[in-house]
Amino acid sequence: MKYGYYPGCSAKSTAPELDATTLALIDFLHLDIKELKDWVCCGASSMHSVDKVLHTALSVMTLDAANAEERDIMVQCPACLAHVLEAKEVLSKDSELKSDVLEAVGKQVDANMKIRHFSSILHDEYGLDKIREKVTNPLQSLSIASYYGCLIVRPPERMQYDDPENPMVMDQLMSTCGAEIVQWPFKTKCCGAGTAISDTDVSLDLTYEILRMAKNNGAECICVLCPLCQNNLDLRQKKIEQRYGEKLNLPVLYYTQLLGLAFGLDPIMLQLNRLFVDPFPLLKRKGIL
Amino acid sequence: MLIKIGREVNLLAFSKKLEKETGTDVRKCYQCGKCTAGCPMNFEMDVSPSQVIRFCQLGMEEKVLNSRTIWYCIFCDTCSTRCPQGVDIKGVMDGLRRMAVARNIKPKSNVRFLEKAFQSIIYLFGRVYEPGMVGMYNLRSGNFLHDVGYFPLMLRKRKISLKPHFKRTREVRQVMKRAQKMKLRKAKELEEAK
Amino acid sequence: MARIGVFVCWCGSNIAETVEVSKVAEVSKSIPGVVYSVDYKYMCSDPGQELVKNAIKEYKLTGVVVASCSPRMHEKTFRKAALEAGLNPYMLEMANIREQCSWVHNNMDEGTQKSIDLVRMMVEKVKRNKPLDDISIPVTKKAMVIGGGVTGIQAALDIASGGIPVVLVEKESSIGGKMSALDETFPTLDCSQCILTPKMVEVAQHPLVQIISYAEIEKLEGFVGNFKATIRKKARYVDVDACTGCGTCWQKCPVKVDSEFEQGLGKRKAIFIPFPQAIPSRPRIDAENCLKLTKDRCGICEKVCPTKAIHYDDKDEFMEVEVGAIVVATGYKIMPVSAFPEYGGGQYPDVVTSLQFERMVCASGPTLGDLKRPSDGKLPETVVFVKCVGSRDPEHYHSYCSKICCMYVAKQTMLYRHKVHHGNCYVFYIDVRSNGKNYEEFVRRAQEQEGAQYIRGRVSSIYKDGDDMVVEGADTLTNSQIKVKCDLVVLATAMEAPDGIKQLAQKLGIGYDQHGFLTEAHPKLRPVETATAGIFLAGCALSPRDIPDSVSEGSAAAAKVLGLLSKDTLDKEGVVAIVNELTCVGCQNCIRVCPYNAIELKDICNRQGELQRQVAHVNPGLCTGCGTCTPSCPSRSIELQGFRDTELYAEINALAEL
Amino acid sequence: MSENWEPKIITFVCNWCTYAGADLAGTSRFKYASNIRIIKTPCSGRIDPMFIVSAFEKGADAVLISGCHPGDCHYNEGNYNARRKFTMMKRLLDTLGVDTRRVVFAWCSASEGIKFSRLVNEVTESIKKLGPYTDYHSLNQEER
Ligand SMILES: Cc1cc2nc3c(=O)[nH]c(=O)nc-3n(C[C@H](O)[C@H](O)[C@H](O)COP(=O)(O)OP(=O)(O)OC[C@H]3O[C@@H](n4cnc5c(N)ncnc54)[C@H](O)[C@@H]3O)c2cc1C
Ligand SMILES: Cc1cc2nc3c(=O)[nH]c(=O)nc-3n(C[C@H](O)[C@H](O)[C@H](O)COP(=O)(O)OP(=O)(O)OC[C@H]3O[C@@H](n4cnc5c(N)ncnc54)[C@H](O)[C@@H]3O)c2cc1C
Ligand code: SF4
Ligand code: SF4
Ligand code: SF4
Ligand code: SF4
Ligand code: SF4
Ligand code: SF4
Ligand code: SF4
Ligand code: SF4
Repeated sequence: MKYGYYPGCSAKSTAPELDATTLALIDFLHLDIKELKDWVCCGASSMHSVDKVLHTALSVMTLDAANAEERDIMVQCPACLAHVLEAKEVLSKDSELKSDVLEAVGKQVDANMKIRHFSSILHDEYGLDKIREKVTNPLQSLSIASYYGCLIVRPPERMQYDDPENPMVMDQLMSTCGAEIVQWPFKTKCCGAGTAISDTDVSLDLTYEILRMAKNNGAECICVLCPLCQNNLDLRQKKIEQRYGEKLNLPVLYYTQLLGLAFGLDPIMLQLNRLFVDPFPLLKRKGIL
Repeated sequence: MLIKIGREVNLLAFSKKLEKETGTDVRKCYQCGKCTAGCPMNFEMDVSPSQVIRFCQLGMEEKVLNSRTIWYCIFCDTCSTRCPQGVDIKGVMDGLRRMAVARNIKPKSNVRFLEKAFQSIIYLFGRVYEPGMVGMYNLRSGNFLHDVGYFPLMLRKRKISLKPHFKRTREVRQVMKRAQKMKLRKAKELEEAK
Repeated sequence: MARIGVFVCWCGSNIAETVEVSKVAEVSKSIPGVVYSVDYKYMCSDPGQELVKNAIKEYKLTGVVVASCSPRMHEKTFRKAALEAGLNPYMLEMANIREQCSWVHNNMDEGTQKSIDLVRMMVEKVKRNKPLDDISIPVTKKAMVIGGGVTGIQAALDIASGGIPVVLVEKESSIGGKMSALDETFPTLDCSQCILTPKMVEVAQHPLVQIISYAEIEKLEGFVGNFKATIRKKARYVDVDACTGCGTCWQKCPVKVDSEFEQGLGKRKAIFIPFPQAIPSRPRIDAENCLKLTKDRCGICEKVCPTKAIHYDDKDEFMEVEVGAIVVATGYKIMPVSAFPEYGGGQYPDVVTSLQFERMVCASGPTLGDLKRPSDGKLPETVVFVKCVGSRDPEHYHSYCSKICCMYVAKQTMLYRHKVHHGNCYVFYIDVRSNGKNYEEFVRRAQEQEGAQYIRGRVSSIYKDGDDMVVEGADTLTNSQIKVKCDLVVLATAMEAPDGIKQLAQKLGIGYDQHGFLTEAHPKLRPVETATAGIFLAGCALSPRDIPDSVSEGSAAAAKVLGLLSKDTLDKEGVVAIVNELTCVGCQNCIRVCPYNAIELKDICNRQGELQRQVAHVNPGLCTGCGTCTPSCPSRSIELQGFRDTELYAEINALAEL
Repeated sequence: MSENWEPKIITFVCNWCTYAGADLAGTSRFKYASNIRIIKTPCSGRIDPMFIVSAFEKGADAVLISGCHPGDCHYNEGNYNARRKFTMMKRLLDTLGVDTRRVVFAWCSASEGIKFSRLVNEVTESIKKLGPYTDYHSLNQEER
């Protein structure tokens, strides 16, 4: 296991707590994972409708960065993951697009590295058994709904993450940490984060449905892995509560934060204070903090 | 609506063009409607996803390129994952949007401005810089106060840094320039071929 | 020395107009070996045939060429005449100078020259022909039917009423198949049990039918007319002959498990009969759940059984039967809800399969016909039916249409509305396929009179919201999304080939398609035959079918069996392959190419009985005379009689003289 | 090449499809060139590649082989074998120096009488253009 960490732009801006907790876990579990020095933005979802060549070329630059450090790639942001995987696909078959992309990048780039999401690495490379051993502060009786969003599971052939309709990776990580997991139908339903800036109202409707469904199925908090989802469910929750006249009060934590809690890491280090929906009362009530 | 099909119209031509652009063959669609049934954005769309595919089958290029739908698809891929016939609907939406951009068709949603803002930011900094992006987006879309309400909040939580982070910017700019040149060259070649 | 006679026909003016027939006859005389030739106006007429017969006798002919019409027309006629005159019929060949010559050419010279060539080719061939005998194979006048669903029952009954004994092998402990679990059946809405049970009783009581239940085919040897099957009778732990079916054991047994027959909606005991009308009405012990067999506790059934029929030390037994023909009627299974993650993947009790729904409304079902939804027993006031689940979805499941779900969904909406008059029912569909007698009328009735609301669109997902099930679908006719809140969802899941069918097909040496359904010899002309002579197919074993089709096919297969077994021996043409055992090197090339598995290796031993080498051996019972083996043999050791190399090369060589 | 030279074309057909197709051409009186001589085999699977070589040796100018359409074979898969074999055969003939334009492999069913007559005419025409085939013939005679 030798990975280069590709945090993506979100982790460095809107999701600093994801970045911080990722680094904390790497450190705590003694994983051989280091941030890639020369990663660049993946172009996210906006770029590909503009220019397929450019958008692929940006991801290829990151692949190149990993090659330079002779590391496989670990990604946290599902959007980035999708794009580097797509770039890898483009490089693996001869096509017009491939030659255009390489022309734009200006050099030959190989794509033989493994590319995986951090949660997959923890789940099946590090292993649930070893995680269980590290749990010192079980998340007992905390009911968690895992929300994966649409990016991490689709298209399934490319992402190779888990069942696109009912993924279990985060659920199993959380139950290993002693939490109660909530089986609910909207694990991979789209929250509309992609339109959050351009068409806010649309995404509010979608986000409300997701929060309501989690709550109705008995969730006390939501566990996420995607910075876009986190922002959408957390930052806009207050507005949703006002708009629909319903108190939701569902903290939205990154799975890395919840893992950190279970491992007994310092709450300051886990940056729980950055969340908009305050998780402290809940965590205190459950005796986790 | 009247759809006229005469000897001079080649229904297949557009399907073939789309297949070349997106790698998916819309003729496989048998109009079951599963894509429409699961699309989270359908209620914002003027033409539902299965209908977009149908119009493509009928070669109605103008109809689809001028639809709201292609701008409201958020590429969640719910449709393609569940399509029984293996039609990559998302890929078609993406391809149609690229075609529309290439033809300078006026976008039916603000998302295009966001894309432009995004592109400029990456050009400037190599990585995303949210305040700049949202600012630029607001300037372009003319929606000055949009999302600004969240700024103080995000700043307080230190979720946005006011300092942009620069990375490999020179290189990124070069790549962008080369890609742009390539695009112009290809367009010219296409012109000449005609 | 060959003594060949050539008979040239005018066919009135049909041939004579474009072919100078007298010249053909004249020139033929100069072909080496020809001792007699003649032309005549109608060779196939009685005087014409007499001419041939007399010439054979008079000139002691060893071979005959009739130059006339296509052999497809009159080869049989002339060969019969030859036989009557004492000549082996395979020593007669025809030169086709009508269809291949006079009718397709205009010019007398061309026609005449070509006719002479054709005659010359056939003379050269017939000179090298060898007399062949028709092959006669003895047959065992007994049949086996595999699978005791309605199809197998029908086949067994029809064969038995034709006077041929039948062994009916069923893998479950009772015959009846899926039909025994259905409620009322389309298109007439008669009760399934009411029409099936009498048939089950009839087959059980028929003196010529032997039912072997809870058994499977272990091995099959032999060929058409002469099969030998080994049947594994699985350990039942109940002596079927001693048991009287009194039922004391299953009333007292303390173990309750989900009943397969009730589709998991009801319970059965560890010693059980699957349903009350089971035939044979003898229980079996489910070894995986019986306390005695798993933990050596309990033993109650043995104690209470009045006839001492329980034997905990029962073992699988094997029996051999010899049969002349086999009908495979192994039916289907349907996909479970758990196969569909977007429809809840089996986590919601209120999403059921269509077969579960049949049990839910059936008067003999677990709720005795009171419609209750599985989760909380509530009466479902809104029900959604979803069609084409797992069918017509090549990307994730099956590409084929399951053919009958359109019909039974219409039926189920009616059954539902008959029980819940105020209830709402919605059907999500892509197409309605109702092409059978009175089927379209039946579906219209469901929509027009019985209140089923049809919505055209496939369902994207199903989930639970509070107490309600939510179905997210579309209506492509208005291009809208439709969300229906309901109490119960019924999925018309695809029909699939049953478990173990590929293994069975391999044992029997018959083909199956990529979906696991068994393949017929020809979809239109031989729909109930397999490529293997003597093995027939019927019912859902071939692909999804409804009861009318299944039963028709059961009867059709029975007719084929009766036709085959009506004689004491099977006659077939002598055109089969033969191996020259002296030159065969045992390379097995021929074995690999033979489409009928007609060739096997045979041991050649010396006088001491020690194995010397192995050679190919053709089973004439299985060989169809296709000749594929011949060109594959590197040592030219396998020859198709009637089309041997020397015979065909003679035809080619005749060209050199042309 | 003599003035009124006519090509000799040996034709191998299967009993169930093409032979019946040729019969149908006859009963429908579809006229075609008289250059072909038909040899009947039970199935195109029976046709041996050596038949072709032998036909050329004996003076054929072309060989036409026709059987049931793939999938229609009376014997299930016999003609699939033939197809495989003849693709290989064409390559073999090519290396032997045989002019492979003179070996035509076609599918023709029992109902395609018109197709059969057209096929014969087309092959005859194309062979007429190619002229007589003496290479193989003479080679063989030298050997003899
Ligand atoms: C929900 C539902 C509703 C339906 N409603 C109707 C209706 O209203 N009207 C209608 O016409 N049709 C209806 N059908 C269709 C009907 O069930 C079938 O057409 C019919 O049951 C087919 O009979 P079969 O004998 O071919 O197959 P089956 O009934 O499946 O019987 C096959 C038998 O073979 C046995 N078997 C399998 N493998 C082996 C083996 N290896 N060795 C020995 N035995 C084996 C099985 O145990 C079984 O007993 C319905 C089907 C479904 C799913
Ligand atoms: C346009 C079309 C295309 C088709 N294509 C296909 C296809 O691709 N594949 C397929 O499987 N099926 C196809 N079919 C269906 C197919 O034609 C029938 O299934 C089949 O021909 C039925 O055969 P039959 O013997 O039952 O009836 P028919 O072919 O109708 O034969 C009945 C015979 O009975 C005779 N007869 C009628 N009344 C009397 C009487 N009173 N006394 C004596 N004789 C009588 C008639 O003269 C006739 O010869 C097609 C049908 C149509 C219309
Ligand atoms: S899901 Fe696929 S087949 Fe169905 S309508 Fe959409 S594109 Fe067509
Ligand atoms: S990818 Fe686009 S069209 Fe498809 S479901 Fe998502 S939003 Fe709808
Ligand atoms: S108690 Fe004995 S006789 Fe009665 S059904 Fe059971 S096994 Fe048969
Ligand atoms: S021994 Fe087994 S089958 Fe018999 S009563 Fe006990 S548990 Fe039931
Ligand atoms: S019979 Fe009807 S419901 Fe069943 S698969 Fe075919 S079209 Fe779908
Ligand atoms: S009538 Fe013929 S064309 Fe119309 S639905 Fe029925 S089978 Fe199809
Ligand atoms: S002639 Fe055909 S069926 Fe007979 S042995 Fe040869 S290949 Fe098999
Ligand atoms: S191909 Fe010829 S040599 Fe080989 S096993 Fe068959 S008969 Fe014998």
